[in-house]
Amino acid sequence: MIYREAGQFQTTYSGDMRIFPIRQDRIAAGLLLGIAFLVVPFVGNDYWFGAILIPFLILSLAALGLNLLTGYAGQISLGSAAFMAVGAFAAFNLMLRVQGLSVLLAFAGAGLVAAGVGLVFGLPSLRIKGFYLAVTSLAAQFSIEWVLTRFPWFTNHNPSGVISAQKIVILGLRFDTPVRRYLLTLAIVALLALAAKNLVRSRVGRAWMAVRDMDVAAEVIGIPMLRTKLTAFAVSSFYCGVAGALWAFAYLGTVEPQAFDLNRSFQILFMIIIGGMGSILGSFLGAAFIVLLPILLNVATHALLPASVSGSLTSNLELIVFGGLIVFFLALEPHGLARLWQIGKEKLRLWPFPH
Amino acid sequence: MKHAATRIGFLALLAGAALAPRLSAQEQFIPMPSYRVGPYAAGGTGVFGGFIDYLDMLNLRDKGINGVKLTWEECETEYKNDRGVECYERLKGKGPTGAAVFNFLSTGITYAVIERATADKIPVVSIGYGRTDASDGRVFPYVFPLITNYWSQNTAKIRFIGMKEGGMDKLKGKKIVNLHHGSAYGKETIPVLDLQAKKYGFTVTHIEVAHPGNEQESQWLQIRQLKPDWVILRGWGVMNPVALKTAAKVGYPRDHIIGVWWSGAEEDVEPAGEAAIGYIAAGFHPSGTDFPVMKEVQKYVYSGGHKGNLEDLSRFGKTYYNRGIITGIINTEAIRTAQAKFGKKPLTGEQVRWGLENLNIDDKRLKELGAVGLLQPVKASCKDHEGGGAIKFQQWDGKKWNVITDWIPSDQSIVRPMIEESAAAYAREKGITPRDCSKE
Amino acid sequence: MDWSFFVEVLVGGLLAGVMYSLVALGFVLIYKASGVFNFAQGAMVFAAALVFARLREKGVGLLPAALLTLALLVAFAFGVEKLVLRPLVNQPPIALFMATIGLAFLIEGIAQGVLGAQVHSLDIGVSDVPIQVRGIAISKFDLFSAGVAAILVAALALFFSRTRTGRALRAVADDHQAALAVGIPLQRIWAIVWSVAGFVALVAGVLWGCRIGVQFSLTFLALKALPVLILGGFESIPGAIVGGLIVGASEKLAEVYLGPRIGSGLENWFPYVLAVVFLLVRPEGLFGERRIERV
Amino acid sequence: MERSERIGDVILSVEGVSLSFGGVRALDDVSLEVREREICAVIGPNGAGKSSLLNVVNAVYRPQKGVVRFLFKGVERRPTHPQAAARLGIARTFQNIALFKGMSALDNLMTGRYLKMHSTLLEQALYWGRGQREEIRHRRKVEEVIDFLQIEAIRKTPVGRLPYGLQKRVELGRALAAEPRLLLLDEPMAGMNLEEKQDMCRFILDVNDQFDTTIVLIEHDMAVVMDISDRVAVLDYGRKIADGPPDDVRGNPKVIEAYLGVAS
Repeated sequence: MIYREAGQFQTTYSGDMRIFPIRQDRIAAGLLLGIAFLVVPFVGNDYWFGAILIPFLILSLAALGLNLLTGYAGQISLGSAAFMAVGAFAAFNLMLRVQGLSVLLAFAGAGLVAAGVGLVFGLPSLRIKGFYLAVTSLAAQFSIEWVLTRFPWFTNHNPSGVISAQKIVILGLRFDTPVRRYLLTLAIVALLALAAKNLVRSRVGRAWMAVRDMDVAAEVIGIPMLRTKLTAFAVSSFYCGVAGALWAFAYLGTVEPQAFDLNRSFQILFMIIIGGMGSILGSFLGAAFIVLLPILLNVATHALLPASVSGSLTSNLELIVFGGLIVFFLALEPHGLARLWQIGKEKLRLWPFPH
Repeated sequence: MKHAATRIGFLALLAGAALAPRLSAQEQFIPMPSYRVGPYAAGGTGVFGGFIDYLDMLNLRDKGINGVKLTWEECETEYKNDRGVECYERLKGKGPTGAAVFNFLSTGITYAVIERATADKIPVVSIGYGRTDASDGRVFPYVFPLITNYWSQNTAKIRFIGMKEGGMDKLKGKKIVNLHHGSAYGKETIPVLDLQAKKYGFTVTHIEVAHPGNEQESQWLQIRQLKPDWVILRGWGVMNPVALKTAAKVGYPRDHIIGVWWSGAEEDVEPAGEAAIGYIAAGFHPSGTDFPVMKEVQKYVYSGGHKGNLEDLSRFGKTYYNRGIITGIINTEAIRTAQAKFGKKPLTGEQVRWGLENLNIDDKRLKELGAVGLLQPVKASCKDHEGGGAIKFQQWDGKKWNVITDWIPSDQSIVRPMIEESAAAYAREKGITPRDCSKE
Repeated sequence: MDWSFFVEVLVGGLLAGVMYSLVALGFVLIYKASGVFNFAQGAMVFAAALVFARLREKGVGLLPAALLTLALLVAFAFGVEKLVLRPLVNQPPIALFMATIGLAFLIEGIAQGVLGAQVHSLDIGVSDVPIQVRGIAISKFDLFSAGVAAILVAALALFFSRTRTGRALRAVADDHQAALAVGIPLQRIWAIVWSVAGFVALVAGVLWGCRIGVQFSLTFLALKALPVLILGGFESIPGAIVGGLIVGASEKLAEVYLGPRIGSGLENWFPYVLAVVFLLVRPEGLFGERRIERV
Repeated sequence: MERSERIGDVILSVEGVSLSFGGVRALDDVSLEVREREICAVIGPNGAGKSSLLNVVNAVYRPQKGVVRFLFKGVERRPTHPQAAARLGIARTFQNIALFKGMSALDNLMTGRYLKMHSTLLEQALYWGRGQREEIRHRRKVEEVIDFLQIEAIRKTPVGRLPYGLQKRVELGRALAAEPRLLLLDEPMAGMNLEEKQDMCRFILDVNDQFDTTIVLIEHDMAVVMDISDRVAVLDYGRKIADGPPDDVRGNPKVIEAYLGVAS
């Protein structure tokens, strides 16, 4: 199918304001979702669901959350993992302490709790700007991690400070197989991604970008600084919180606060930088790059190198190649994979005529 | 730097590399979810080096176990839970009969795979780490924290201190500081210590060191103020040498610092240099090369042009390496036991599980294995997945570890009830009905 | 309250702070000249220390080992400029930041791949025994490190004010055109800055290596440098020093006097909370220059 | 002639405003009255305090002395914050363009309507029912502005990529999208070529009589100022030295000495 928008005219604003104004894009997106929901469950296996797709989707969600805050609202954060932790432990405790609470409600609750915490740590953003703002998120990162290990109440007094998530049962349907957990995760992530897309193309999204691009002008237009920034922090934390809950419930089953340490926060930040700041698609591309590439490299080295090659060497080779690829892709397109994809599409649109 | 040279050679060799050989029917696959990069690489390379070399030795010496060749594949976990789970899922199906048994050398990953492994019917062995209450085999049929767990170790340690003081009754009124890593692992022994403090009437102060612990000025100044009789060092990675150095700085006697076995490797003391001399650490196995089994490995794996898994031969016989050797012994003995019941063929994880549960390495068997003194007798059962529990204590003299005690048994009268209580709680949380071992 | 103990904690903290500053300096240098937050600084400290330690084990003398390592770092700096910075010139700083992350992976992989993952001990002949000053024990090694840090800062100050290159570097910090006017190509300057940062990394790596052993955890030192930078401001060398002292002292005092009350192990986050409070009062950091928003 | 009849009562009165940064005096006891539907130009040499005056008017700067009062429909307001000023219906453009570089021209204009939109976060997240209807309704409004300014072709272009003249036009559009009562233009024609200037003049005049918008503009180009503005105020070193119809000001000796003299 060739990629052409020739002959497609938008006759209504609602038509022009769709997420995918171009027909081919709509079809492609539809196909992708169709495959993800209807085909993958039948062709995939436990390894793919349990070890690749679920973590990929969850981290994409977290990256999406951070992208709303950093990519759209321009507020840098190095503490996304802490809010995942809040989500995970909130969901666990909600399930534990509220009798007969539905898992989905627990997830939503987890998101809201995380949003609340996010609000608090967002407050300094009114005064502290730019890279210095990172410090507040670092404070969040370390203090939250500390609090969760410090007070046994959060882990229901587990001697090793680990929580093991409750079973996922929705309307009597048990989500105990990898494929079911995959479908649940996919559904949640797809919905939240759609919501994110809607937010960034409406009033609040424009307000975020305005604050990001030129805060004085935004203020003169009448956009309230604090409220807009705090909304960004809350929504972003909500996404991270839900992601954290899924990490505990749909993926690992057991988590400790250390599972959400600074490295995780950085990992998520890398995702949005590599994927593309201020791009929903970029969050997913970035997650794919950061999560899947190392695994791919690990598989590749074991398949390619003879068994005689020492394990230490292969492991370090993976690191080296990974680092090299990061630099390479940035040199290729500093604005991230999403931009690369966009440019590719524009080229395709004009093809075969260069101008 | 010869190794450097060869390594650089390999770096270049990546492109034109051959494909790995396929697996054939008479092979038993053992997955190797190792970590060879990152802050804990020293431990990962050492233990998995010994593990792999032992299997290699069995293959070369007696064609595997009863003619069943042992095969393995490594998978880099980077000591991260999610990477570990990925490795588990990737390797669990490999080989003609699937993965026989998993060893992750990581408490976090072990926790993360318990439910998966139980569902997949693949045993998970965690020697000296992992989920303590999994020692209750009735609730955790597929998890084996063999030889000894953290709580057992801790009771043995208090006994050792009692010995030093001249009797457990002498512990009354003594002051002990528990300097622990600020992680789930670090906090795990707090309850068992508090319990013993009550029982023996000593006071215990828990002081946390924030990860990674490369600065402990304040903690040790506090300790100097407290003037404790003993300091238990529950360290992790870089925290250990720093603790010893800082102890020296504030002038706390090293021979009154007692480390856990994750603070008791050469890597933990050598960086501290002088400051580490006299420091005592617990261990469920000694270091050193003067055991027949080590000679065997040396003979078959590191001679005749055959290259073992270690890049740096100086690590042969070091603590981590020996821990790998005994990991190899435990795993392969379990497979051997299982073969006796299910036949001399590649076995499924479920069959190996039976082997682990009925594992019985007595003194006679230890002699045959040439591991007397390296490994304590281990006898697991449906009820008890620990099967050992005794500790040896060794002291660092600046060059090497010297064993200064015989096997000191743990105090199961304290540990077992805690384990059963904790396991029962887990069973309730998960809706598991514990097995009735009389029916096994 | 026991004052001599308080003083001891304070001094210990200040000396620890100097050690943090050593790491922070490397960040400041590169940020000053190229506006890049160099995530790879921690990895550079690790790699430098590892190379140095391995050379020492091979029996190479102190100075030769240092010089060899330095040569390697300089070569590395020029390589980085050519392969990483040049393609990304005039790109958003976040992209450069990410590139340095890729760099960090590269360095860690190569260092561990070529030199192995074992822990190495390092000894430069300065023992870490306490000496008594009015009944207060102070580590000889810490004093030595403090001295080295002082010399280093002085040297850098001279380098920046006296030498032509140094002045050019300052010019770059202000604006790139000016630098061109001075007549030194930007590329060269960046390569030089990275070399200097490499040198600082070597000093920090050796001193820390003696303290905690040469091992991967040296890369974590970057974390300790972060609050120092945020307090001191990314562009200021004196800022890095003062910031280090504040962080070191405050976290130690907090751990000793707050820890027992609200729970120990708060060292990790206390500096950041402090930094937040501080920034609320002075958003541009301790030494960062105040920017007036023109409309 | 009927222009003068259109001009209504005073809606903005700046009274004895003084403003200084540190030691530097930007405004010194400046008073100015602007009447409804008036086009009032503020001129003066560089650094005379023109931009500062605008920033005081929409409360970006707080003056040390004096007050700024708005009298819309007889009700008096004294905004203390730019947002408050915006809510009163004051919009402005900036001397050096302050567009939202990352967004398309269309989104910049849509952002201009921020205060006019009210759907909740949830409605926007769902983009369904009220949320969507609101977006479409305001899109329609914005499209009117787009047609008015003849920038249909660049609707979806990221403003960063647009040429200078068009960026100025989009910024004007963003201000107009807010349907302001009072429009503050800071050098709307700076750096434009002749025909761009002519277009801009036409837009300003059209805005004034199609939407009855009161306009205060800062401009250097005398010719332009003289033929579009109803009244001209002259600042020099932060002080107002003249205020009146263009012709009077042109004749004012103080102005000639302080400003035009320098210019010619």
